[in-house]
Amino acid sequence: MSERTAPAAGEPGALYGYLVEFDKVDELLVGARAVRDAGYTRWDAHTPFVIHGLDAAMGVKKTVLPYLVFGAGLTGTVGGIALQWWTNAVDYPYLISGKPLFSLPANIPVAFETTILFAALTALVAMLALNGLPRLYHPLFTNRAFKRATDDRFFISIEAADPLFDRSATRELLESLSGRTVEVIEEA
Amino acid sequence: MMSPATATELGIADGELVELEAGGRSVELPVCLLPGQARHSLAVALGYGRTAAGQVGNGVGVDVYPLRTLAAPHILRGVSVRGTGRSHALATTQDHFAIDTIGFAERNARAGTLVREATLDAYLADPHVIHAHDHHPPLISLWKDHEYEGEQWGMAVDLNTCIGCNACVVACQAENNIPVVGREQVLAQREMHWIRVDRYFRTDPGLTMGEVEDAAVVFQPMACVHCENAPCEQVCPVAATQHTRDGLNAMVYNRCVGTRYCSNNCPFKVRRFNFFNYHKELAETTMMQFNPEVTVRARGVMEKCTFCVQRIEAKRIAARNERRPLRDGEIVPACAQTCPTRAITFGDLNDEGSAVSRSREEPRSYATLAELNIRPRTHYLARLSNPADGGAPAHAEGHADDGAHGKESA
Amino acid sequence: MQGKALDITTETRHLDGVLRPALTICGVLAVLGLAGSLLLAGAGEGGRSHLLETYLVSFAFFLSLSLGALFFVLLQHLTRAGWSVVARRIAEVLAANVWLLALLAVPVVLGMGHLYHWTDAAAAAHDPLLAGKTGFLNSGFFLARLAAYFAIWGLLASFLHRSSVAQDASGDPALTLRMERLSAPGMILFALSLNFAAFDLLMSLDAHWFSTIFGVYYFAASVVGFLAVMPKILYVLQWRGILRNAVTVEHYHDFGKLLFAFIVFWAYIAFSQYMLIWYGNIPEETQWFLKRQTGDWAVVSLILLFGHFVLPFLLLVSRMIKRRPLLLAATGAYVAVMCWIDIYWLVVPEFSPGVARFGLLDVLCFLGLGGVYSAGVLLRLGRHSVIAEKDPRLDESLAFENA
Amino acid sequence: MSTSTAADLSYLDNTGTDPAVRARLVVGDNDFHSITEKVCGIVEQPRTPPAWWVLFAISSSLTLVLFAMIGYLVTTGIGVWGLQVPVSWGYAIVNFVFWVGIGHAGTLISAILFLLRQRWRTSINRFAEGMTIFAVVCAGIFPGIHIGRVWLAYWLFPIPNQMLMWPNFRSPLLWDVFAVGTYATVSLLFWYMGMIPDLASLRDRAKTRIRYYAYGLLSLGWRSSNRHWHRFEFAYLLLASLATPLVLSVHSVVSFDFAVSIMPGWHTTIFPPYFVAGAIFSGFAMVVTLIIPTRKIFGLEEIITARHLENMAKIMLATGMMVGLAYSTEFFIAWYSGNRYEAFTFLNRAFGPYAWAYWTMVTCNVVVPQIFWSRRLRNNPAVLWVASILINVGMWFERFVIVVSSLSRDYLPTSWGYYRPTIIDVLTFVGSFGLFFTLFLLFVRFLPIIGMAEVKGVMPQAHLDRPGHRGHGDYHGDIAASEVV
Repeated sequence: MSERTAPAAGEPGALYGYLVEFDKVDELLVGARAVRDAGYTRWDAHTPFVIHGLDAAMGVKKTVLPYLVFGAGLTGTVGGIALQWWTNAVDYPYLISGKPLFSLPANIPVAFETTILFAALTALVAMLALNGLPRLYHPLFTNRAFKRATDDRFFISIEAADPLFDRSATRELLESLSGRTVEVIEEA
Repeated sequence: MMSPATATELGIADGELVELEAGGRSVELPVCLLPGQARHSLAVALGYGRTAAGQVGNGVGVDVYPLRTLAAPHILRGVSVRGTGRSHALATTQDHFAIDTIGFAERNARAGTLVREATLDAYLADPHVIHAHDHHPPLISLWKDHEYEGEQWGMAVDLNTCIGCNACVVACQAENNIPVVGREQVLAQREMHWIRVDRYFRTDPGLTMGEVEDAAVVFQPMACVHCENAPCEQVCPVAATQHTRDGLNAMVYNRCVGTRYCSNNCPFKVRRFNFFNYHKELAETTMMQFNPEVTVRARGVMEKCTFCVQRIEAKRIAARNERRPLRDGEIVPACAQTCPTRAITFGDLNDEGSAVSRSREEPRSYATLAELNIRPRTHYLARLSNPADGGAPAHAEGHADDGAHGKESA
Repeated sequence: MQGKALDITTETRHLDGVLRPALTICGVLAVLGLAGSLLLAGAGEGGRSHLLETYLVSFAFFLSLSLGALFFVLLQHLTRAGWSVVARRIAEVLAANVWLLALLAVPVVLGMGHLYHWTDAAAAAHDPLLAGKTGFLNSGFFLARLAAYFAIWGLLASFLHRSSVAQDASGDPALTLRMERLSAPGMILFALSLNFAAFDLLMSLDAHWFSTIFGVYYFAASVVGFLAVMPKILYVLQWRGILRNAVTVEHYHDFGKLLFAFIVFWAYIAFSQYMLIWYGNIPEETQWFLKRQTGDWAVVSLILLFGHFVLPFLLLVSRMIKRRPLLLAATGAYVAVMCWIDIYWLVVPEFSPGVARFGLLDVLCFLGLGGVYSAGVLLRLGRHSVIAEKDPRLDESLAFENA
Repeated sequence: MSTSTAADLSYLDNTGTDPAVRARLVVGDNDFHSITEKVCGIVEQPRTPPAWWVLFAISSSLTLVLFAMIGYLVTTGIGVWGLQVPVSWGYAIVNFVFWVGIGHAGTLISAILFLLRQRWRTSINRFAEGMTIFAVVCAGIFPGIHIGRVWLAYWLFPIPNQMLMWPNFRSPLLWDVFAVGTYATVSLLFWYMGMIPDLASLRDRAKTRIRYYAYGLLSLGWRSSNRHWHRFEFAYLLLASLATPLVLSVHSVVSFDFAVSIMPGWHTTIFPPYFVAGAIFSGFAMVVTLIIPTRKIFGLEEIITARHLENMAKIMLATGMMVGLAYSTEFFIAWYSGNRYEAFTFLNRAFGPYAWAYWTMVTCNVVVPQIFWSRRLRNNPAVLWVASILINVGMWFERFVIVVSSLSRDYLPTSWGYYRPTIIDVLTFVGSFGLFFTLFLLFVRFLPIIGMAEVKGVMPQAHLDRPGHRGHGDYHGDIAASEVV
């Protein structure tokens, strides 16, 4: 692939980035630290399961998810109480068993459930949204070896879009790690 | 009908088919154990087992005329009884299940607080004697109670005058288009009466069922008591039963989805459920007999006493048209109207002068299960008796007992 | 084999130098508190009754700490927990301090006549409800039960404490197995005894009232109480240089999480009890809450709702607080005060309807009892290492990290 | 930890008690790849085993029975059941509570055990979560069909309608709608979310286009990115923290159905925690009932190990004791309360016409679990399996006792009755098992029944980098001996 015919970024055939495969967790962690220390930002590790310590090794920032979920939960509580107050005490009040129109103790269970419902839905939806999922196609899927990322292999990928990305320097960095051959991933 | 003691002697069980033989003729009848029936005597009902009584009457029960002779038209002597070992299910609206020992004892123990009685002497000595056994904390809710304004309907049932004739039951049935469900449904305990006459027997304490020789009967007409804090209302998810402004515990049939939760939470079990479409197979002419003022209930909805709300509204409209307030005693529910002894009083509880309000003032007035803080709008006036020997009914621990007060007596 | 694990022998593991000044403080508190409250009680009108009532409150509070600790120790053994080993000895000591509480129960027993109205046989005979309960609620049986409870708790706690101490010397893993094995039936005995102790000590203050969940409520209060004081104890120890490296922020974090969970559990139980009774609206049950929402007690109820649930919930939901030992210890101390108010709310409305006459007497009595209790804990803690030195899972606990 | 010869099966036994050694959660010579092979292999078998077809035929026929019964019920009326006036809730509600109870184990194992760092959960959580969903499906049917006018069930939702009416939020049945609805939703989310990485594994191994696209679609393009894992883990943690109180709340709300009433035997403040304990109890019993044959058939003994079964037996013992404590507390307080109605209800339970149900319940729920005190018995899968079935029976009877015996004799003796189920009741109940097993069989055939990604995460190989980290969870042990990558 020569420079002259290289398609613009994002188009088919353009360089997406490099991918390197590791056999073991500790190799991956060492590699991740190296890439992190080199200052890359648009890169990722791919592992078949959660590896504790990898977040630190990669320097992944804490997600905002908990705040979103907390906010959604609060909305659920307020919404749940408001719904019950408005329907039973304002919009259509009726006398029930001599109880007050707005019977707060009896409204707690529903308010609790709406809290959980809102928060849980937000947890999943926000997680997917922040992750940019669903995204059924991705350049990495074109690589055969990458299929084992969901089985027993560990990968590091660096995107060409990274400001520090340099075809040779990045390749050298990756080759210095104890992984296998560095593979070139193209957009398709 | 046979007393339990006699049955024990003869080794006969409740509902067992027995062969009665007198003068060489015999009939086969199911036994219904009834405390209070004199020992070694039996009672059988005439008029059943007809063959030309039409759809309703044919083949119901057993014809006992073969036993009857000119010589002994009413009382037969020397009848022999032989158990057959087979049994027949007697459909009754109470005692759907043979009572075991603990249930029997418990019923006896409860009757005294549910249906209150006192002797005249005791009452004169202390008019509050019928409240002597109320032990409950003040009836205060954890929230601020509603103020009830305007007419507030209530009822009083005088147990002193009630003779337990069941006329109210029939009147209610006719007035409110209550379906007749038939033997099978009654056997399945699905009778539809909105008002019923609860019957307890008073026996000597400590007896088991088989030892009961003699028993007196106490009874209490029971319909929806329209509790102020009705336990049924709060549990309905669709608000199909709620309180009206004039204090009725109203049942909104077309809102009801039939969870039956209200019935479960009703301590009086006065709510009735349409398990099937009971009006499905009625003849056109039968349908025309329905009271047009009252909804015919669909399958799958709950129904119960409304205090004859159609009558209340009719009188209210009439009064409004005549631009006058409602008069006390003007509104008469079907049960009250029919009661031959005028045991039922209906009226406005917010009107201090109304008959029903005045009856509340009586020391005899009490509400069944008042200790649950449900505030029933139907109160009862305790029964006073004046036995010749001055002894008899102790109001205290009521003694009741089992038997059958059947709709169908074979 | 644990490369990064701490060598426990490099830690300060004994109270030694700290013990004497700490004991002095406790002693001063105890003397001042108890003498002061006796003095106050003698002076004021109805003071003696008030003292008895507030004594019962503080007694039940400190008892709840020991019971919570006992539960914690039993649970750690049952689940073969690893993370908590560094802190288990302290819990063992708190639990074993239940012996001291057995002694402290004497005033409650002496004051029975005032505290438990069913002890008045004549009145009970007059009251059909109480008459029906005399088979259970009578002084003799009550005392026998009380003795049984303390025997169960004390023996369980002593066994666990002593076995653990024995392991310090021998390092025998079989001791761990023995403790695990005993913890299963121990937990059952504990559950039964706590359940009935709650009925006896607190629920029978109003012998007309009953609630099947009451035992669970006191259980929840106990565990919250214990978890609330635990970070504070750890913090103070570390502040005095003890277990400086053994106990890490990870352990605080876990105690924080547990405290959070049990505060929610407490709220769940409290809500269930209240809501069901509110909803059923049967006077024989509502009367109890009615007392607690009349007059001053309505305010105390609200304080509990917000102070014992809403505020701690909001504080502890944050990871930040759970991972700052000082903040967590402060939050715990605050929650412990709320726990005391909770028990105050259980006891005192029975004697003082409508008026929450909280005053110096309550404070002094609490401090006095607290001094005695803490001295008991210190003495026991000072006798051995403050950490289960040779527990087979100690390394695991030292290296523990919240995932 | 022994990794002995193949002929010797003792290596499967990881139930040792040495306190210094954590039991391995996966035994045998397994590495990451072999886990993938084993779990995906179940789904990837080219030919469906005949046994599966036989079971499927039976369970789907029973499902048809269920639908037929529902059809008959809807066209004819609630009267086809044995209900009557004092007992106007019967089998349907008993079944509802029974299934909801079973539906608690999944989320419990997943969420609570996750929060408690009980790493052994990873082998069974997917399975249990699946079971939860199916049980909740079965449970959801009953409140729907038990109402008198089934076609109006939507009135229980707060939907603006032409009657300008709103539902009554004071009713526990409405709480049920929200609680069970939320629970079903959250359980489904939890189950599905946990499955995404495993579905991606299936996608990456797919041999046919259909499988590739089907699993590809379901796995949402998961590419194992650690930045994704980070949020995924956090979302999982949050969901677990939300699901934990949710589990408690759902069965508490179910218990409120009874406890808010004023019926003796129903109105009891201990119901919420007691129901929750019972739900966990029955849920674990059902997991054990299903998992023992499943692990045998698919040869999963190395992943769902003896230790897992033992742990579940212990939890059943513990929750069984809790339930027993609640029974006795209720009994005691019934007497202590001095309330005549309350006291009689309990006397009646134990010695009245439904005594047979009561003693069945006590035997199965309190007596049977006592055998788990014996290490030998609880480690015998056959014994455990039989016991778990008995516990299921007992828990069904517990609900029966609560619902039916309390209602059959309440305040006014004149309204007492005796409830008998009809054949329709029984067939509906049996049919619900058909539905449950149908769904379960489909799950086993098409989805990964073990959370591979999570199991891999607790294998010793996953933590080589961090010796200190071995501390938590129920694994660790001597890494050196188990280093088999």
